[in-house]
Amino acid sequence: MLVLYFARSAELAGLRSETVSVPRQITSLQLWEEIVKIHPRLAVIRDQVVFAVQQEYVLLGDQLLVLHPGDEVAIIPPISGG
Amino acid sequence: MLVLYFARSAELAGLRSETVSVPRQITSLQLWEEIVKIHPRLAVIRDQVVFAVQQEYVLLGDQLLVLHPGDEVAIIPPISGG
Amino acid sequence: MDESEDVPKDFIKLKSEKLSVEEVSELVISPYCGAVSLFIGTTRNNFEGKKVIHLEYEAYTSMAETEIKKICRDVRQKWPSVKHVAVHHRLGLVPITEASVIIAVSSPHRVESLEAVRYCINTLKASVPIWKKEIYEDEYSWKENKECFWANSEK
Amino acid sequence: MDESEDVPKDFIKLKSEKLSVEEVSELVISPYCGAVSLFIGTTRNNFEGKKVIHLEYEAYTSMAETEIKKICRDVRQKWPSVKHVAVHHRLGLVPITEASVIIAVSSPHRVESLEAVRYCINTLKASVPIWKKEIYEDEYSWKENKECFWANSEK
Repeated sequence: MLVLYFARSAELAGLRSETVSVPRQITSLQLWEEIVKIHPRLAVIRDQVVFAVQQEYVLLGDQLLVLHPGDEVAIIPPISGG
Repeated sequence: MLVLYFARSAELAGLRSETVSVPRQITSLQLWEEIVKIHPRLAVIRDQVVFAVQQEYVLLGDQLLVLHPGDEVAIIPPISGG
Repeated sequence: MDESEDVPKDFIKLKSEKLSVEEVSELVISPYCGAVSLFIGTTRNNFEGKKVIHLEYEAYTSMAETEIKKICRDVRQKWPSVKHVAVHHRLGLVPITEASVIIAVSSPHRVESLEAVRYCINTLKASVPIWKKEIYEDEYSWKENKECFWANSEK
Repeated sequence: MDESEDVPKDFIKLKSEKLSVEEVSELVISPYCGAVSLFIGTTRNNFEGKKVIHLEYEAYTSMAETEIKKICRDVRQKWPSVKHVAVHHRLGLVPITEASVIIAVSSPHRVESLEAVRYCINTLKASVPIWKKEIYEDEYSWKENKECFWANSEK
């Protein structure tokens, strides 16, 4: 699946997007842990991010995600628009 | 003193301003009655107007006005600005 | 960044030329402010279904300016963080969709400017000696703001 | 005066060029509306006294547009008389005093447009994936809207 990084998370990960393969079914927290394995520096914003899975906000927790190839997951640090 | 007519009151009185001489001390209601004597058609808006005496709103009633030569009194129909 | 040279100002103008939202918003913008709220009153093409051709405004200009100045003073008492206030009102003929009034308020944060601009238009409608004549196809009528405390007729 | 041809529209744009209050207000003006309310978010020159050089905005653009569209839909549910809604947000560098967001709402009467424009900016700050980097003289910081429910850090 495609992982997008924004703002602070892009800085910590050092890139804006990449393709990552994960099990088709995984909780949002497990998904976060997989991503932190790839980019350990992301750990520092653990309690400040949410996911956007197919452009829907998903908290890090035990919510089960069913991911399909080509799905889009974004790391969403606290927003500051407007 | 100078009497100014606006909007509906100017239409009823048929003019925009005129000089009127009245006793130096007069209640706002008596002042109104003096003006209606000059322009009887104004009577129809009796319960819908206030005065602006030296640019301060004054209701028609028993409030005593102390008028000086050159003072400005305006007839103020219901406003509709904005 | 000496905020003192950005002294709070009131911009009050009654004029018969077309109003400009660009001009009014530029007047209140400040480097110390993160928010500008505006209200524009425009001419509608109907009143309760009756076709309106255009509006005509008349003012007791000197007193109107004084009353608007009072509103600005009240705004600054209620919302001390407000920076600039601008009130432009158009007189004479105002065609459909054109603006009869534009109010703009700037402040560091949005809450004050949003509340102040609403206060300004509400109070203006209640206390500023300006009159609106609504011209229909075959007649006209002098309008009366419901905010006007001495407008007790049903019209 | 067939109001049906003036179908309610949403105007949503994220762009890096300078925003124009004239353009945004023109978008929402309607002959059926007597009121247009606008909010402009501008870049301030300081944050708690610290000198700000400029701001930089970044967005998850496709999702941001979707979230703004949802806000417009909510506005129409809450205020059915609202006619047009426009939300323009600037991305990239935004210098001091320039606009990062302009929101405009038109409606027949002012109450709905005033309430709707406040709802729009409040909700945008809580739900639209846009990020603001504040650049100071010697450092920068990623800001966090207090409206953002997952911003629990003190920063």
